[in-house]
Amino acid sequence: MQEIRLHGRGGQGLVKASHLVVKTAVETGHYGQFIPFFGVERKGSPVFGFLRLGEEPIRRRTQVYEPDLLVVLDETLLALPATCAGLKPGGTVIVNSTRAPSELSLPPQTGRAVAVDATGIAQREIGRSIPNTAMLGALARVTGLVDAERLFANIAAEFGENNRAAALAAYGAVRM
Amino acid sequence: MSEVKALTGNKCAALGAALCRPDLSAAYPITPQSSVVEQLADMVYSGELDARMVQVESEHSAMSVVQGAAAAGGRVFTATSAQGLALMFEPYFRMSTLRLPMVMAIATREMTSPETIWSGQQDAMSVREAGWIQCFCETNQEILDMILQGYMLTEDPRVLIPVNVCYDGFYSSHLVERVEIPSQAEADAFLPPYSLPAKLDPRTPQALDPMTPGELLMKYRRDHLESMRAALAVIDEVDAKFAAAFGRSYGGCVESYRMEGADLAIVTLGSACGAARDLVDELRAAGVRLGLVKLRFTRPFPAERVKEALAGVKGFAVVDRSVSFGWDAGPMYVETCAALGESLAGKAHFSAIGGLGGADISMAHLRETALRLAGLAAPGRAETLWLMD
Amino acid sequence: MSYIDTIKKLPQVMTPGSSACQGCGGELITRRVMQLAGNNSVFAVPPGCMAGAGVDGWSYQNGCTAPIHITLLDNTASFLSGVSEMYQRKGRGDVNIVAIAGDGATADCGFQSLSGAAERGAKMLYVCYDNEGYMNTGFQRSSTTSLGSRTSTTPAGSAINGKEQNAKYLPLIMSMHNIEYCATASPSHMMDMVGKIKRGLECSKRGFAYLHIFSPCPTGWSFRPDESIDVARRAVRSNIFPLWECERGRYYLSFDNREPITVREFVKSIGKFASLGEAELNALQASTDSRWALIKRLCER
Amino acid sequence: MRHVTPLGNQGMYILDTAAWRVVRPVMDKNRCVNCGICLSLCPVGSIYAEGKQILISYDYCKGCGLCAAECPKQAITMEAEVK
Repeated sequence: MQEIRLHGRGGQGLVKASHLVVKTAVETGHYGQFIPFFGVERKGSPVFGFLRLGEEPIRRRTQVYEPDLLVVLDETLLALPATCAGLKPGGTVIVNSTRAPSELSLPPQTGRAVAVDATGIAQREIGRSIPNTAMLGALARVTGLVDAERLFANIAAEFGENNRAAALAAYGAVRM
Repeated sequence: MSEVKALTGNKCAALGAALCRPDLSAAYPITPQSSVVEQLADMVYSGELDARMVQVESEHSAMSVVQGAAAAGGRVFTATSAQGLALMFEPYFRMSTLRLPMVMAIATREMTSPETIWSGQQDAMSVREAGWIQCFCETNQEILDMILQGYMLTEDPRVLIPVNVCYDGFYSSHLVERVEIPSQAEADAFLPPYSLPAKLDPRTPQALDPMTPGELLMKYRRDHLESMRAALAVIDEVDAKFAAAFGRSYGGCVESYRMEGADLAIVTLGSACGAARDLVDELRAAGVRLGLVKLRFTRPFPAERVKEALAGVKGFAVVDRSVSFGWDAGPMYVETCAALGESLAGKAHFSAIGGLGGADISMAHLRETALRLAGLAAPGRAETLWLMD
Repeated sequence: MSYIDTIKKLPQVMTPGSSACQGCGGELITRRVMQLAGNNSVFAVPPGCMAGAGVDGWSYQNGCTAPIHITLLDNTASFLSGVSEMYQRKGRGDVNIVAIAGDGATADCGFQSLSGAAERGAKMLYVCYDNEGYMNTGFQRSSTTSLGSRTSTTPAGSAINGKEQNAKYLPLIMSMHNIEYCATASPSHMMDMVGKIKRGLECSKRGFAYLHIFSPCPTGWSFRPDESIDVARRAVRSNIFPLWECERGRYYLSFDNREPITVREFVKSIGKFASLGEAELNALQASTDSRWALIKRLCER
Repeated sequence: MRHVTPLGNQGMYILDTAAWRVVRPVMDKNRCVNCGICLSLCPVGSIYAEGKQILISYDYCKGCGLCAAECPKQAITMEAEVK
């Protein structure tokens, strides 16, 4: 089981995107679980959610304290101590940023850092700066735990073809 | 054919209710239950669900509207949380004492004050003397399944007591996971159409609830208590029928997980059972003989089943997501001790309280509980453990 | 057929032996509403004088010949919403869905559920018999108790003399819910009252119908039981209780009171007003006059 | 099925309200014009019609006197109940 924590801001589509990941996992015979941040979500406020993916039924329904993977939809959130708290040694961080991973202030235990300009991709492909679907493309590339094609099809069905294009672009932009 | 989807607990409650072909639903939105109402509205407004939906101005009226419809011979549904449940208490108590069958989902939430909108089971626990059957669900699949089972249970002539299907606010209501949704044909084959006679019908003119003197009232109360007791067996029967139809059994009133040869047990209910299972596996692998007793029904309280499940252990801890004021403990701890009676004497035990107001009951909390239990030297009650930080 | 022939012809639905007080306005109203609605009805009578009188039954016995339920004090309209919805669903919209409730169950703690059902246009006839207080439990004040009334919770004291506030004028509030039908009635004007009950039942097939009926209470208000109808007549003639109706937003005056009597003439012989002084009488007269002026303007074409 | 729900389905609840009466209405049929106003105003429903005739039943009459007070012809008088 892989434990993922997503950090974003209200209005970035974090919850909807996470639902699509679980949907994709379930549709392809895997298991997934997402618990949204239990807050009063307002546009711009920091939000987060807990995503689990695995090959076996996922039983625990708890918050994620020691994520294998962090998905950060807004790089300014890296400044908040809660964002990277508990990252497993050697864990992966995916950040929506125009900068190189080496320029980001990531915790020392970070194993792999991936930066993707999800906002830029979203602006190009969708015409709006909502980075969620582009970040899903990056997530699919990095985890390998979700069937990327199915995920992209689900993105297209839910958000439209231009969002699929955004996800694909981000998928391609991540250098493994 | 059933269909597999990723769904929230709230959506499962709404879909479960829809599969039971209710005549009417009435509900008032409240966090964290709101999406149940929205989902039902979607289905009714799209024509997918042929049911009346009454958009009331309060939970008090929600329960009153469904009460009227049930008295007029309808299958009805509603859902609420916390303050909503508190507001509807008056018609809520009356629903059970009128012996009108129905199913109500409760996305459990902590009671105010302090001001909160988050998870906790204090709402449902506070109304456990209101004459309803109450079951607590661990997974979203269980929520959907228990709504179907709930109608079969509540409409059974031996029971005729309304049923609460409770699940943790946010940790289940908003959690998305894999769920198998039975087809309408499968649901229809399992649950027959509503067939109980209407209490209020000009064709059979009668007074529903005349003024009743104490001696007669006591007969009705005794009957209610007897039906509660009878429900214990019906719950198991319905579970078996459900397993035959859908291949999923939940063990009736109580489920024991790895209790074979267990020295120690964690007793809990609701979503915390999932993490407890993981912990049992973890500690068993480390040589600690721990098991889990999952309380699925709190009303009727399955005293005998709990007693049997805990017969062989040296110690147990009950993890509650609510408190019992005046007992310095969680309510299910108090009731578990009461159920054990004399067999409590040789065991070490304590109450653990966690998950109030949206707080998590984490793996670490459960590990702390189990290790403390393992370390208790003497039988008897140990101090209440607060699962904080 | 004249209204008296109608009453002669229709069988009684309410028990002949109820424990309502001698000369009770509420019993007369309940009897008439039940009779006109008939046995193809579902009645709800919440706690109050009529429930106390036994209309909702005792032990294993019914207090009328039709199905009836003693609703909670505060959920009569919402309970009946559910009953009404079920009867429409069953294709039995011919069944009359009727509430008969006192002013406490209507204007006070029952008001939220009443307002909700009215706003939703729930198909029912809701009748309030307004005896201006909680008469079943010992004559306590309600929001419809009139200014200066002596009740057990607004006694005529040396510091405060009776109720200090004006009555809440519920019928107008109900008509503002844009309901199908709203009317006031008084047993002293029986032809008018019978006509309004019938109209209310008809309108309840299309939406929410509300009747607010003046219900004199010899016991709680302290007057002789044989004066009930006269008290009700004086209430209408003094404009304390104007008679009007409103159907789909159009107001009609039922009794154009061209020669009104004074409030002073209304309160005479009614014990609950015995300690009214000059100032209170003037205040009651003033509020009565302004309400009458408002009603008249609403009814102008 | 057991009688589990509180239901009044075994006959009618009827109180012997005739016992409350200390005065009884007596109708003078020479004055009565059978207009039926008393019938329409009796809270107990104790006044009935037989053909065109308006008559008083004493089975449940509580003796409130409203009929006598409202009779436009003063055809009803309240007389002491003799038991």
